[in-house]
Amino acid sequence: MTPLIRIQREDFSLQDEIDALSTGRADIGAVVSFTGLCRDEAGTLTALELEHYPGMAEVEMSRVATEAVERWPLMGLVAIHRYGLIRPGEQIVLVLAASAHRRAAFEAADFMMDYLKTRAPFWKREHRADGTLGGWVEAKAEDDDAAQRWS
Amino acid sequence: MTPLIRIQREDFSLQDEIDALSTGRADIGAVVSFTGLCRDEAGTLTALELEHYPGMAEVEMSRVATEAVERWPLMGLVAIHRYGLIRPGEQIVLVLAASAHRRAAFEAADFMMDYLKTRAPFWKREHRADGTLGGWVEAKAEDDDAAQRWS
Amino acid sequence: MSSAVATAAAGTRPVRIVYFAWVRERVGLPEETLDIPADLATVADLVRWLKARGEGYEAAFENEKIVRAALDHVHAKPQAALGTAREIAFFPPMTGG
Amino acid sequence: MSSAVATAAAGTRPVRIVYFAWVRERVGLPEETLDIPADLATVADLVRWLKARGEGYEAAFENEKIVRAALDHVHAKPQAALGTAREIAFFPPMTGG
Repeated sequence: MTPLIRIQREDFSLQDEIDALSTGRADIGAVVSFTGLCRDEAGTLTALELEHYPGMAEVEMSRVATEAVERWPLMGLVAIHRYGLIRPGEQIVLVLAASAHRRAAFEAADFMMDYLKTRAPFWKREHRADGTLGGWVEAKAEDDDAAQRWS
Repeated sequence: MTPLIRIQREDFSLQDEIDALSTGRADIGAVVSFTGLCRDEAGTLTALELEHYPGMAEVEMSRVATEAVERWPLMGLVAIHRYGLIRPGEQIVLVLAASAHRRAAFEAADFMMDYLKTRAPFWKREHRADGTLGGWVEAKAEDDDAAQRWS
Repeated sequence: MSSAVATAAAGTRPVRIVYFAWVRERVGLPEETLDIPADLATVADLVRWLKARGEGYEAAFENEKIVRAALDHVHAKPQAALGTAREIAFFPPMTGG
Repeated sequence: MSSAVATAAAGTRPVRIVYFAWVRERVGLPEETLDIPADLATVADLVRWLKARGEGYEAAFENEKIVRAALDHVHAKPQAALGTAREIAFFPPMTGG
């Protein structure tokens, strides 16, 4: 099973990705999806700008996905991460994990997100509603802690 | 936040449910979905027949959902369970959990599935490819163990 | 127990009993309304009373520990008091999801 | 260490250095190709060498522990050997996802 990794400026469709994963087969019993969306932070934010390291992002996301495939019996794994200017309510990231049973699908999706958060080379900066360019979003210690759960 | 609970014979659309949950708002940062599908068990199965207890199923699913809403800061919670004859590859159950951050969404969806498995009054029986009516699917001890994680 | 026996003399009360999955198949019907003795205190008491009704019930409750019950749509353990429950359900462990 | 010093005399080697997010902003450029002394053994050695290049670098690596590095697209710790890496990246902790 080869994970599907995509890094793109354009939006994505969860339904299309699930269809691509599961149409025409009947061995999948469980699909877990995670969608990360841009929040407006109570109206103070007009956009998030996502910078990434083009050479490394795909390599690192693939590495994380390969780890997931080695740890869980998956029948499908998708990770899509957007970059560029993303408006509140828009999608930023998608992870899909498919397996025969739910435990593997849940854990693999959860693991993927924890590792994408702490290892995939993307950085968010805020564009504020008052017209100013906000600061770079700071990494959270809780994200590192979350990733530690899997080691 | 009032959870949406539906018990129905018809299929459902994950995309429609996500849209209904998130369109027009920008405070949701994370949506986790679980979709349970009918497996063909390596071609030996032509359908699963799902019997349910109409009077109790909605009450019990609502009770589980209310527990989830009390435990996690959710902005949306959906649980849909089908009954009747379901063919391999078709959807059986959907759980959606939306929150500002991913941890709550992951845990709430995971919790909902563990509890639906062990508390919602649904029973599966197999229709076999050889034309015979298979037995009722037996409950798994591992499902009880999974539900125990949350208490 | 002597007071329960005294109450029993007072008669019976009607309850709707519903069965699902293989419990339904073994009993042979999806539901029935029965006049049960008023002195049946718990779910387990009712199960023992039902088992005396015939072979189907005997087969359905062969392994009492496996069959689950609900009182008015709420899960109930064998030792739960029947109280004033009007609809009592019996079924195998759930396998939905 | 004496052998490293001996190698240094042998000269320099060119590497592409790329910067992201606020590291990029403080350094003032997204990337550059620099001839670095061949005796720089580790990521931390390179950071110290860069800091001596000017105020922007000094500001970018003010808190060395915070800045992350990658050698040819692979995360690397401060004590990691530069080896023959051709592209070296510096960036803040990731905040994607």
